[in-house]
Amino acid sequence: MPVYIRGVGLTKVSEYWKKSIYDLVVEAGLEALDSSGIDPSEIDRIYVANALGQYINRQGHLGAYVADALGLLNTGAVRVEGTGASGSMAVYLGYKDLLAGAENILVLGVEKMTDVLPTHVYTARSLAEDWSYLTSIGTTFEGLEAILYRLYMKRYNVDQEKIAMLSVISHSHAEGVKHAQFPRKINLESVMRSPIIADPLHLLEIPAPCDGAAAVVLSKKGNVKIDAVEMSTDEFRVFEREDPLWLDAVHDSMKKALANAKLGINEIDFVELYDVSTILGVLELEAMGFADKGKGVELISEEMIGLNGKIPVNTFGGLKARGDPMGATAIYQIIEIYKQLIGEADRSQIDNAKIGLSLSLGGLGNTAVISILSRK
Amino acid sequence: MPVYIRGVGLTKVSEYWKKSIYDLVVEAGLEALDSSGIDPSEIDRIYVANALGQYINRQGHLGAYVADALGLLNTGAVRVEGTGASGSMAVYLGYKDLLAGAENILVLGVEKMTDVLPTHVYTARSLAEDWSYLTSIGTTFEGLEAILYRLYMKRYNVDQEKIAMLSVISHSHAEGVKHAQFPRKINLESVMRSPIIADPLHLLEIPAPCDGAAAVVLSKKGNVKIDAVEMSTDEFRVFEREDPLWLDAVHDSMKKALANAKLGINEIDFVELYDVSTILGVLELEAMGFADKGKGVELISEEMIGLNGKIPVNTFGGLKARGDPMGATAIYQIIEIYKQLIGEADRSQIDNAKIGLSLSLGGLGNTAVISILSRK
Amino acid sequence: MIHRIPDYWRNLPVYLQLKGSVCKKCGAKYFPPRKICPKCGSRELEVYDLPRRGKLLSWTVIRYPAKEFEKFSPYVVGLIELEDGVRLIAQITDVKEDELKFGMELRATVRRAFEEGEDGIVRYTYKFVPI
Amino acid sequence: MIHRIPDYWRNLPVYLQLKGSVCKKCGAKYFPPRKICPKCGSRELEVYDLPRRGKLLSWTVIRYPAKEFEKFSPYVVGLIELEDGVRLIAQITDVKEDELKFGMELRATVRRAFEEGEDGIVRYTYKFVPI
Ligand SMILES: [Zn+2]
Ligand SMILES: [Zn+2]
Repeated sequence: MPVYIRGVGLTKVSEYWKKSIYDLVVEAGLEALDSSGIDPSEIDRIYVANALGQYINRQGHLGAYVADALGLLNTGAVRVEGTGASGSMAVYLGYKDLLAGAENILVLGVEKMTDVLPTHVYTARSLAEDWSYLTSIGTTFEGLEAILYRLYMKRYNVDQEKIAMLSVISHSHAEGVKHAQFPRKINLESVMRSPIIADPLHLLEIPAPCDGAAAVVLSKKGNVKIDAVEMSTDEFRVFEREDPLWLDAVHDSMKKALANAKLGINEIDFVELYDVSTILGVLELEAMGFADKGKGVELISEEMIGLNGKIPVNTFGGLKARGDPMGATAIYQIIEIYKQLIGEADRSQIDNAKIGLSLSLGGLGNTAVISILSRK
Repeated sequence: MPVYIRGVGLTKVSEYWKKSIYDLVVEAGLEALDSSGIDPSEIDRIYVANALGQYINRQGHLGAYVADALGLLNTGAVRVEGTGASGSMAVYLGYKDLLAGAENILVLGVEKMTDVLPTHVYTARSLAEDWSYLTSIGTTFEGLEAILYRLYMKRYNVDQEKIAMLSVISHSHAEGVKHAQFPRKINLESVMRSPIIADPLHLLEIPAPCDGAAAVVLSKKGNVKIDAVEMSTDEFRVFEREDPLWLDAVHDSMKKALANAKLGINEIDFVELYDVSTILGVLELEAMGFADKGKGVELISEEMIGLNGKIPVNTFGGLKARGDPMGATAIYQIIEIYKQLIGEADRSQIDNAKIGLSLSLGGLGNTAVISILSRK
Repeated sequence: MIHRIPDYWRNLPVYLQLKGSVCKKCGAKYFPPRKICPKCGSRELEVYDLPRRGKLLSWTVIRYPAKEFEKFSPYVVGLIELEDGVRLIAQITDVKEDELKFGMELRATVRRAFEEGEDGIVRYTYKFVPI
Repeated sequence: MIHRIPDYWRNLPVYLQLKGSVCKKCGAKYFPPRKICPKCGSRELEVYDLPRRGKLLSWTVIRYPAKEFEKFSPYVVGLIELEDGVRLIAQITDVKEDELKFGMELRATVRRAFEEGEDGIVRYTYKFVPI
């Protein structure tokens, strides 16, 4: 029994000083419900993805919170947390709930980070990693990315510019995108001149703190089909992995998802990466199988991953330019694939979009989730 | 296609200064896996219930964390948070995942509260409630319970002793229970003389901070069947409800669960309440339909809810005496029902245990989950 | 201590002026203001000024508060029904514990809620006092 | 700031003495110590003393740390491979940034990690220094 996306809704990713979690939830939730054409009372369950609310906003229990905000009482509602992968986990749960007999499921992701200083956001991101042996000894999430970055450049003898270029390409795809946090081009020089967060990682190679909410209605009817949602995990501490530059959870979830969807990797028309940094984007392309080990960097060009490239990537700007409201990010990705597949991607539209794939990560690939969607 | 409980594991509920989340997870997880008789590699997915880790332990992403701790890499793993209802939500998700085609699911709940001072635990409990209009103006979770308590006594003209008695009965059921935090009797006088947390609520009417982990393996084979797991929500802020003493999410999830299991309330042999305070236990009995409004207090006697009573309640001590390691609590409840149904409840064993029911709450009934299990 | 200034600032009109919302379709009234009416599903609600008087339905004395309220403990928190039937929970101040009574008349005022952290950022909110 | 003293205290043997674990069945070695071997599933692992020397595989300079590390910023964190092949991540100290080299020899030492909150509770941990 196929499961479809029947309605979608999102807020622009931004810094919303005047909007609360409540405001964002209502905006995205109602848009998704309205576009689905079903009555809110027909929603069987609500899955809410949120990464940082208990730390940043002192607000937990967002399942019931969202149900209440949308005026949907007596509804089952569950909050899911897998840091950056929260949103795709929520889609996974909604998908399974439908397969188990539900009729209509609302999946909503929300994150409100900008109520606190950026230093707290950096700290919050590290909740995804081991407290006792990474965070509490002074390691940040960005620091871990930077260590992998330097290792990659050394092992494969690659210039940083070739990796940082992913940020430039992603930004070019976000130009004019209404829901993007940074809907404008940037050049490589400005990336390389931006402040260093953790050497060699620059500020313009990672997402900025932001807020946003996105929602999809899953149903037995619709115009975009879910072909597969598959999850996998890896060693929780990156330093323990046989090769720290190999994202095995990405590799494993990709393998499972393609098998489940009965597709070959060449049949994927475009990809939404989880570019929580430029270097992670490169490692993801390798682990997914789009490039050999050490060769992912060769894909980072307009010809390869541009909107008219061989395998378009981050068609609305990815985490860097569309923005990364953590718990909601994977749902933005799903909605972007939806828009491509129904031909409503505006300036980001690629030709012949029939099958789209998104990847999301929890931590440094501690979790990976692959979703594959296709036009009905 | 029926879903069964195939293996269970738990730690004693206690204050574990020498054990970490890792230690607790491994202890409960391995016991559940071993008792199920299936090979760990046959686990398709792991659902991890945890309420407070991001706030208290600075550790999020517990899905992947638990998979790693158990040595199960390349497994799908999801953390679920619905405060006190986290554990039963995780059971719900595992149940649906099996109905959607999975073979074996590990559901694990863990909470490690005693690494911080009790004041932080009280604060953490209030994450379940609205930050902007309750917590940030000075209301605690226990304070809300206390307000309902006073209202109940006034409206129904009831003495506090009659309500506080629930704590005494629960403790008497925990006597000698190996996994209980407080395996001993207490008397009504000591309850009424214990310090007041929030007038009129006494310290010995609510659970104490504690740690624990519990796990169940769900499968297509087993000796205890899941008849229903149903969730519902209510207005998120208790003061908005038409009657703040009526737990409508409890009422609604009970109705759905009985319908789903094709059972009448009289067919339920025993009940695990979510006695996050004595007064909540009373309100739950009313909302579930075991007593009329204002009459729940009449059930609080050995004759009615004792182990040999009409409808035995909290057969291993409930939240007060077995303990309330929040994210794990609902899984302890499920395991206790399992033990009753297979006749391995030791001193807590009731006669003719064929159908058991557990209730868990997120916040003050913002969420309610009812699970019904039966002997195969 | 993490400061959440924007959250406080967004809620200031509600904290200082007690705003609710009323459903234009079914007339249901809400505090805090809502954008969707749970009773009828309508999205046409408008903000209105809540009555600033009400009566006490129940109360407690908080003795183990969250960290930022420790210096104010013990303090009274009550469930209040405003004159138009809308309910809320608020601190009750300028009153001795043994003076509290079911049904007692109260009025809203603005007081200090708490100070955040070392920097001593002060937050204000509604509290109720006897009339 | 929430103190997590028991967590620190539990990990002290590992922090101060660098303990790992080795699988008695397949010989795999782990840091931090594990109770189950992900490679072979064995539960027979024993704690052992890790070598206190290793070489630098990669590193970074943390410029935007968590609150409790702000006063130490910037500082160096590196990926280190110990003499028996076990890897870990640790702060590298007593070294200038431009002296850091791939493969450089390091040894473990115990240093202050950070001070928690106003009460100034001091935590110690392993850090590595050049040999
Ligand atoms: Zn209405
Ligand atoms: Zn081994």
